Amino acid sequence: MIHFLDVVNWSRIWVITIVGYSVVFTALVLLIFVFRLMPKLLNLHLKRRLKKEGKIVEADAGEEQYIAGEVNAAIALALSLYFNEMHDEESNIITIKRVERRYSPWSSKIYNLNNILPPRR
Amino acid sequence: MIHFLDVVNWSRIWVITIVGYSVVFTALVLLIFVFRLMPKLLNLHLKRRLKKEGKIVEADAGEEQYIAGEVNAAIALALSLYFNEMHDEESNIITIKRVERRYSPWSSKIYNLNNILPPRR
Amino acid sequence: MIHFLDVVNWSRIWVITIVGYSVVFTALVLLIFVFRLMPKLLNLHLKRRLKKEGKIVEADAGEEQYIAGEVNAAIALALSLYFNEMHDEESNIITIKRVERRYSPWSSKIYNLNNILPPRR
Amino acid sequence: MRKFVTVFTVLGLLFMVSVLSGGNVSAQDVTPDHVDSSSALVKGLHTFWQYTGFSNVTSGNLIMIVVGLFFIFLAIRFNYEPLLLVPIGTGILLGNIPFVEGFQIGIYEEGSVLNYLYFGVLKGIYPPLIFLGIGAMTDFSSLISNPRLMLLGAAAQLGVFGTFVGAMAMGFEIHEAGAISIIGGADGPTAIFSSSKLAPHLIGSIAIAAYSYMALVPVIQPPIIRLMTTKKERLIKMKPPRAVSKTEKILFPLIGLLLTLFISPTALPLLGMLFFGNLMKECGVTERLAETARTKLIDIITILLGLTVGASTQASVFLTSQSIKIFVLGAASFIIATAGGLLFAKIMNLFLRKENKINPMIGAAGVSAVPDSARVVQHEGLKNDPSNHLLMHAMAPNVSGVIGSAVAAGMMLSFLM
Amino acid sequence: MRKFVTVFTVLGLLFMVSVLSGGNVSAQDVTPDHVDSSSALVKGLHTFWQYTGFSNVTSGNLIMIVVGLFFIFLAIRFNYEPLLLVPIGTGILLGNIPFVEGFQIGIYEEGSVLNYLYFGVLKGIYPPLIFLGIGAMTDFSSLISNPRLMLLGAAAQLGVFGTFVGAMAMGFEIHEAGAISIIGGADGPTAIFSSSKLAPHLIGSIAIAAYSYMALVPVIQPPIIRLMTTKKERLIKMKPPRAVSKTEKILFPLIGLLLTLFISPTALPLLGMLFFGNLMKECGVTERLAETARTKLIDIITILLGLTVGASTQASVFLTSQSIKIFVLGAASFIIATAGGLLFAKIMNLFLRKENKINPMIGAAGVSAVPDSARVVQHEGLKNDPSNHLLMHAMAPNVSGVIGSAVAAGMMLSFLM
Amino acid sequence: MRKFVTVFTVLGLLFMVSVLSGGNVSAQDVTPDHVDSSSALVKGLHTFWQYTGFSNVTSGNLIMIVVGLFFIFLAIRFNYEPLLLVPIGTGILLGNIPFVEGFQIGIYEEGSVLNYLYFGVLKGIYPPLIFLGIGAMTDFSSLISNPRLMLLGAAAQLGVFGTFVGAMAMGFEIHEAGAISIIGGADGPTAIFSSSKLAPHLIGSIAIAAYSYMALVPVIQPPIIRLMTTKKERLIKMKPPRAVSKTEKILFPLIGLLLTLFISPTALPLLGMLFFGNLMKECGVTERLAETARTKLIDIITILLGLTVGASTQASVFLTSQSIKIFVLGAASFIIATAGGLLFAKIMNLFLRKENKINPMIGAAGVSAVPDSARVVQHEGLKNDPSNHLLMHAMAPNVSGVIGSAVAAGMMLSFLM
Ligand code: NA
Ligand code: NA
Ligand code: NA
Repeated sequence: MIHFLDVVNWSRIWVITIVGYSVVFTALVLLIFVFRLMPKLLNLHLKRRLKKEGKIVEADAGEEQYIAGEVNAAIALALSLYFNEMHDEESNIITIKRVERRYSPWSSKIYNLNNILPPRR
Repeated sequence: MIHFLDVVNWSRIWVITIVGYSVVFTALVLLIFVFRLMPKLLNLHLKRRLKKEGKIVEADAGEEQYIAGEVNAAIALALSLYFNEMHDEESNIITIKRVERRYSPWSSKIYNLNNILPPRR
Repeated sequence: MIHFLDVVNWSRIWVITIVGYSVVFTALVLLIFVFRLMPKLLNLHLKRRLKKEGKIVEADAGEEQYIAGEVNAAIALALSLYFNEMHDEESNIITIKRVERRYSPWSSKIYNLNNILPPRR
Repeated sequence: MRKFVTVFTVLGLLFMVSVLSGGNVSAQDVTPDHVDSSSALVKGLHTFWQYTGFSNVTSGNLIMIVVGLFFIFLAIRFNYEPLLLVPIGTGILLGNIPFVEGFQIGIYEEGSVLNYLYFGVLKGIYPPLIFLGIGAMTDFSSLISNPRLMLLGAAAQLGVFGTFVGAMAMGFEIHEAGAISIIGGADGPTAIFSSSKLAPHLIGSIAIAAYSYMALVPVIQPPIIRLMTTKKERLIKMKPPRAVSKTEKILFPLIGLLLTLFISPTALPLLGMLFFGNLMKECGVTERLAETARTKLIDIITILLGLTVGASTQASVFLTSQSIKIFVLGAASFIIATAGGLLFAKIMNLFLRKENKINPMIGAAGVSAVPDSARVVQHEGLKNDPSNHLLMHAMAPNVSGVIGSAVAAGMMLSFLM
Repeated sequence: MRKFVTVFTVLGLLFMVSVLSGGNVSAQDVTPDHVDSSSALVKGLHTFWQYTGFSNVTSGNLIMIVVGLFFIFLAIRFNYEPLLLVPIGTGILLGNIPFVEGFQIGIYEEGSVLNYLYFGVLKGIYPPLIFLGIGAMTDFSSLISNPRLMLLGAAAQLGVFGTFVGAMAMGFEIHEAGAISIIGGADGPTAIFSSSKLAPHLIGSIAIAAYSYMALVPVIQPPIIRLMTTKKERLIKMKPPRAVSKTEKILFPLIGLLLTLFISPTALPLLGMLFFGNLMKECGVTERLAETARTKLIDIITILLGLTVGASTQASVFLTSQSIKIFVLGAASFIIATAGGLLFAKIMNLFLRKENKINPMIGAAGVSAVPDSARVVQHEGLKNDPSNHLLMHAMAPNVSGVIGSAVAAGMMLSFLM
Repeated sequence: MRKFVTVFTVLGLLFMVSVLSGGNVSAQDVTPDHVDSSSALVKGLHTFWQYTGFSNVTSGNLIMIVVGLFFIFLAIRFNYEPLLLVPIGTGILLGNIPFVEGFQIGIYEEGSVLNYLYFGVLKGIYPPLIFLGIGAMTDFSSLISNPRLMLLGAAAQLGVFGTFVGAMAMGFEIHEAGAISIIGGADGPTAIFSSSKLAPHLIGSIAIAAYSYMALVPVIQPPIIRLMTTKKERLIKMKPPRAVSKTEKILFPLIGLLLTLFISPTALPLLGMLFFGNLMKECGVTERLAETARTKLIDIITILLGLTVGASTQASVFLTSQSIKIFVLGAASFIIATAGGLLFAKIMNLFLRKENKINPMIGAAGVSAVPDSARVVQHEGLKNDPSNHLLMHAMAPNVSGVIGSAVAAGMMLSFLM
């Protein structure tokens, strides 16, 4: 806190910033490079193996498979349903019914009830 | 152990005893106080909200709901059944049937069996 | 590593080897002894108790029960099926369908999905 | 009947221990000092023999092994607190395998595995984690619906303070007396936590005493209940408890945490964790964490705690006249606590209108040996009137007894640490 | 609406904190120095009183207790990150129970239970274990099928480096600035890990800031998205992602681990564990271990991490002008990160053919507040075109943002440790 | 066929290691000493470069990374011990990411996360916890019903003592030789535990050797079995095992614990935990604890143990001529152990009546690579007579082999610690 702006070695700050940001990009660009290459390599491998085994390499084997838009939408919908916050609004529901289940500061017996009773809800 | 009764500072002992016991009571009395008050506060809040929303506050909304005696008894019965010790008396049952399931001092494969086989019993 | 063969106290080595190997045998022989004796002791106990309770001790109560050979075979077969390595061969199956389930580096909400969704196969 | 046999066996055994050991057990080292065997092999066998348990066994070890086996027997045969007595019993066996020092075997040897695992006991780390799990499995509804029954949980802490005075009278040092007194709280984790802070050398004795008597609650309490209540009192039927809303159940741990800890901050590790666990259970949005806390986490800690507490009863450390005295004080503390709860319930009845009168038997549940003391009350209630179910009413003093003992332990720590 | 109220309440509260505390909160010790009470009992009561929270409470404690309760309220009422805010909120309560030192209560007191549990935070042990679980629950398919979207996760790290410069400008020491900057990564464990290495005294403030803003992502991001994108851009539909084979999914963690760690070895504890967890998940032969890592293990660590990080906000340590500045920087960092992602997406579009153009809104998901920022994008997408589901596309920058911030944190550690 | 390829690849790789590394791998530091770059940016890039793995990589690192990838490949492709080889393999990768010291990255650097997690290996804490889980998942019925087959588990410990003599002959120091010998026990946790006590610097090599050969049991054992038994012997059918009562199963761990530990107290951490786990499983009243011990607890420990043991193979420490020798000794030990079991079974047959004769192949299961060596026996049995199921008979020597190696390890510790 006793550092003042004019004391700070700003060139160092900028170096860290620029080098750091660049490296993050480099790392992910390298990953991109590898993963753009991979399907081709794996496919090549597959083709070769199929050839060896005497099977006919179909023309469309090399094409990438895409997930249809409707499937996409259906999934997204299902997910958004799950992701939705479902608030249990306050309701004076009788909750005393499981009063003594599961409790045991020192007693070990009640631990076992969890195994016997059906799971909570 | 080398302390003798007449060396012990008994006034201190009694102070700890009396203050300690009183404080335990104080703590729980405060909790009692809060929790006797709470249903009234929550109820008040509920009434106000209902009023705001234009709904009719029914006469019996303020009454506390009690759990009926029979329900109480049924629950207690069910519980006492669960709480009962159920001893498996010795019975020369053939137990060798799962001889080699689950075992593995160093082998990792068998760990996975637990995921495949149905749970024990 | 600077120890040479002629410097090593070989008599000590042989003592450890012989005593060690013998002790392993001793330990397991003692266990064998106890567990050959045990069924007889337990059986004796059982007979005595049955007598006390006025029940007729059947002649074959003392005989050991053996697991029939066919049962044995059936169990072994079932086990060998389980033990078999089941390799999932590479198959270009669409796996993107659960893209966003379960993920959360810092978000806590998604943790809960595991409780809602059916367990992963 | 069976239960009386059990009690007498326990007491007989304890008496035997004191007689046999005479307060200090000496090692029966059967190994001669010099062995002039010329053969290296005989020497090797001799070295091996010196390290065996057979060579180093003491009568103390044998006594403790019998005690350990007896604990395991009680757990399996009579289902007395099996989740605690099986690990503790096995721990006693492991702690009393005779050994030569220097091989990192014993629980008190630095670098041994048991010693590392014992760290969580010695530093009071395990008990709060147990309380976290307990909070996550406890339903405080009965207590929220009938708060005045909490007083019974406070009254039963007479066991704690009575034992404190008793321990001082029996000549214990004041910190030791404070630690011993918490046996009267009938809460294993609370007793272990307090001992770890006030008198670490007594952890084993205090824990074993506490767990033993808690396992024997169904044997100890009924006669006291019958002695201190009239037939008419035992027949009192109580009003069914009020239903509790979700908001109340969420507010309970928050208010409880702040209120009790402002009064007794030294109880923070115990009560903080208890109420934290309960909040996770009741808030409805962290069920996943509560589930882990009340299953796998508490299981792991229970295994480690039980095993190491058991192993800490190594005969050379455990078999002392102190341990005997602690067992005597423990028995007294359970009796006093039960009596305290019963008596206070009777006093409360003097001030209550007829329709609100409480059945004084539920006072016995204030000792907080949850849920066994509540079950004892239910049992006694049914004996007197087969339609009088007291279990739910007894749960309120029962769980408040846990809070009460933690506050009491906090007070002891405040005054003595 | 409700959400705006929330934001304003948070900001108002923070302002109040700074005004009330005035930068340094002084203890309001109400206890007089000498009490000439002759009676021992009064003396005892006095001793008791001295140790209570009521006697030692400071305005700072009260402020923090309100903050803790507010966190818990947000979690329960609005479901904002409940698994994190409930433990952290309760931790704040526990950390601000007023106490007298010397009783092993406080998280900064050696020998206290909280202090032992805090060890895992202080030494950076918990965050990698959280990452292990995260790896075991994350599906990287979206990223593998469309690798170029990873660039958006890199671009959003502008938040990190922008905050670094900002923190220096606001007068923080360079190591502190490095630790604070990681708030811009929008990853709790990464931020805590970096702080533990660079500026352990700021762990509490940094963690609280990071988690607060992450909880508020659904409030912070939408206006920025709308400000920085045109209606036409928001309507862009993207090509459905390619299906991913099992082999690719197994190779991903292995290649990712080697590549990123060769570039930034200091990120090893975080990225090593993340990819290890993912390998266990995807390899198909260790499902049992992956299941444990993503359920019980991560739950236990989440409980301990949340509770102790919360407790580390003890008012006497936490309520400083530094904390206020860190909160301001945190808000800025989230805005910069979001803008960085959006901007880069727009730049990328300049170089892409028409059918390959990306919807720039998914750039906002690069901040990696998984999965909330992806949900925000999905939400905004549906608002503009109810048939445009962007969730899956947004997951790629979202998870690559996690890797990006870990690499960025590794860089900070390399330069500053 | 596939399996032979695997074996040859492993051996070839190991040979390559020794050739390439020449006993001591030197760092190929590509960084020049002085960089006279005037620009601060270039200096910054240079600093960054100095810390990358690319700049510090050694041929040793690369070799070990290939080994790690190969382990993971074996686990996924051939399902060889995946729960162990995946964590160990990933650990090898993490341990061989090249780094500059001083950033708390490496497993041998104080303060690093890996170093903290390695503590449980170094102090021998993880192996007993693994044994706890193993006890809780093992059914000892086959052994109880046919106790004399335990002798085969004892006989196979020839592998341990033979390796001990061999290690001495190859010039190892006596404590090192003791640690190495336990590879012959074919029990990972036992080998790691013994190494941690006798020769901590060899933990990595010993563990890797033990797990490698255990994974290769299906490749190593069949030829030895065929070599040492006649066709006629391989056709012997055995009497079905006797049924076992619940009482016997409860008494087994108790008697086993007391008996074996009185004989060899130094085996307490291993055998005590093994029998404790088994008691929890069989006693019928602690199923909850047993379930946790054999699932989540053992999973967590397996993850941590595997990862850190793998990481302990940091090339600079691991790639020595010692490691090569240990691998050679390991191969020998598995062969000796198998032969020992087979031979003793043939000797036993000399003293048994015709109807009681045992199939000598089950002697091979005495090495205790459970359950793989038992499966090998079953497999070989079926090859000779498709109706001869030996699996259950082979389980008895198999599990007694575990007890046998733990006793043998205890003896080594008694003599050498
Ligand atoms: Na109590
Ligand atoms: Na990020
Ligand atoms: Na073995």
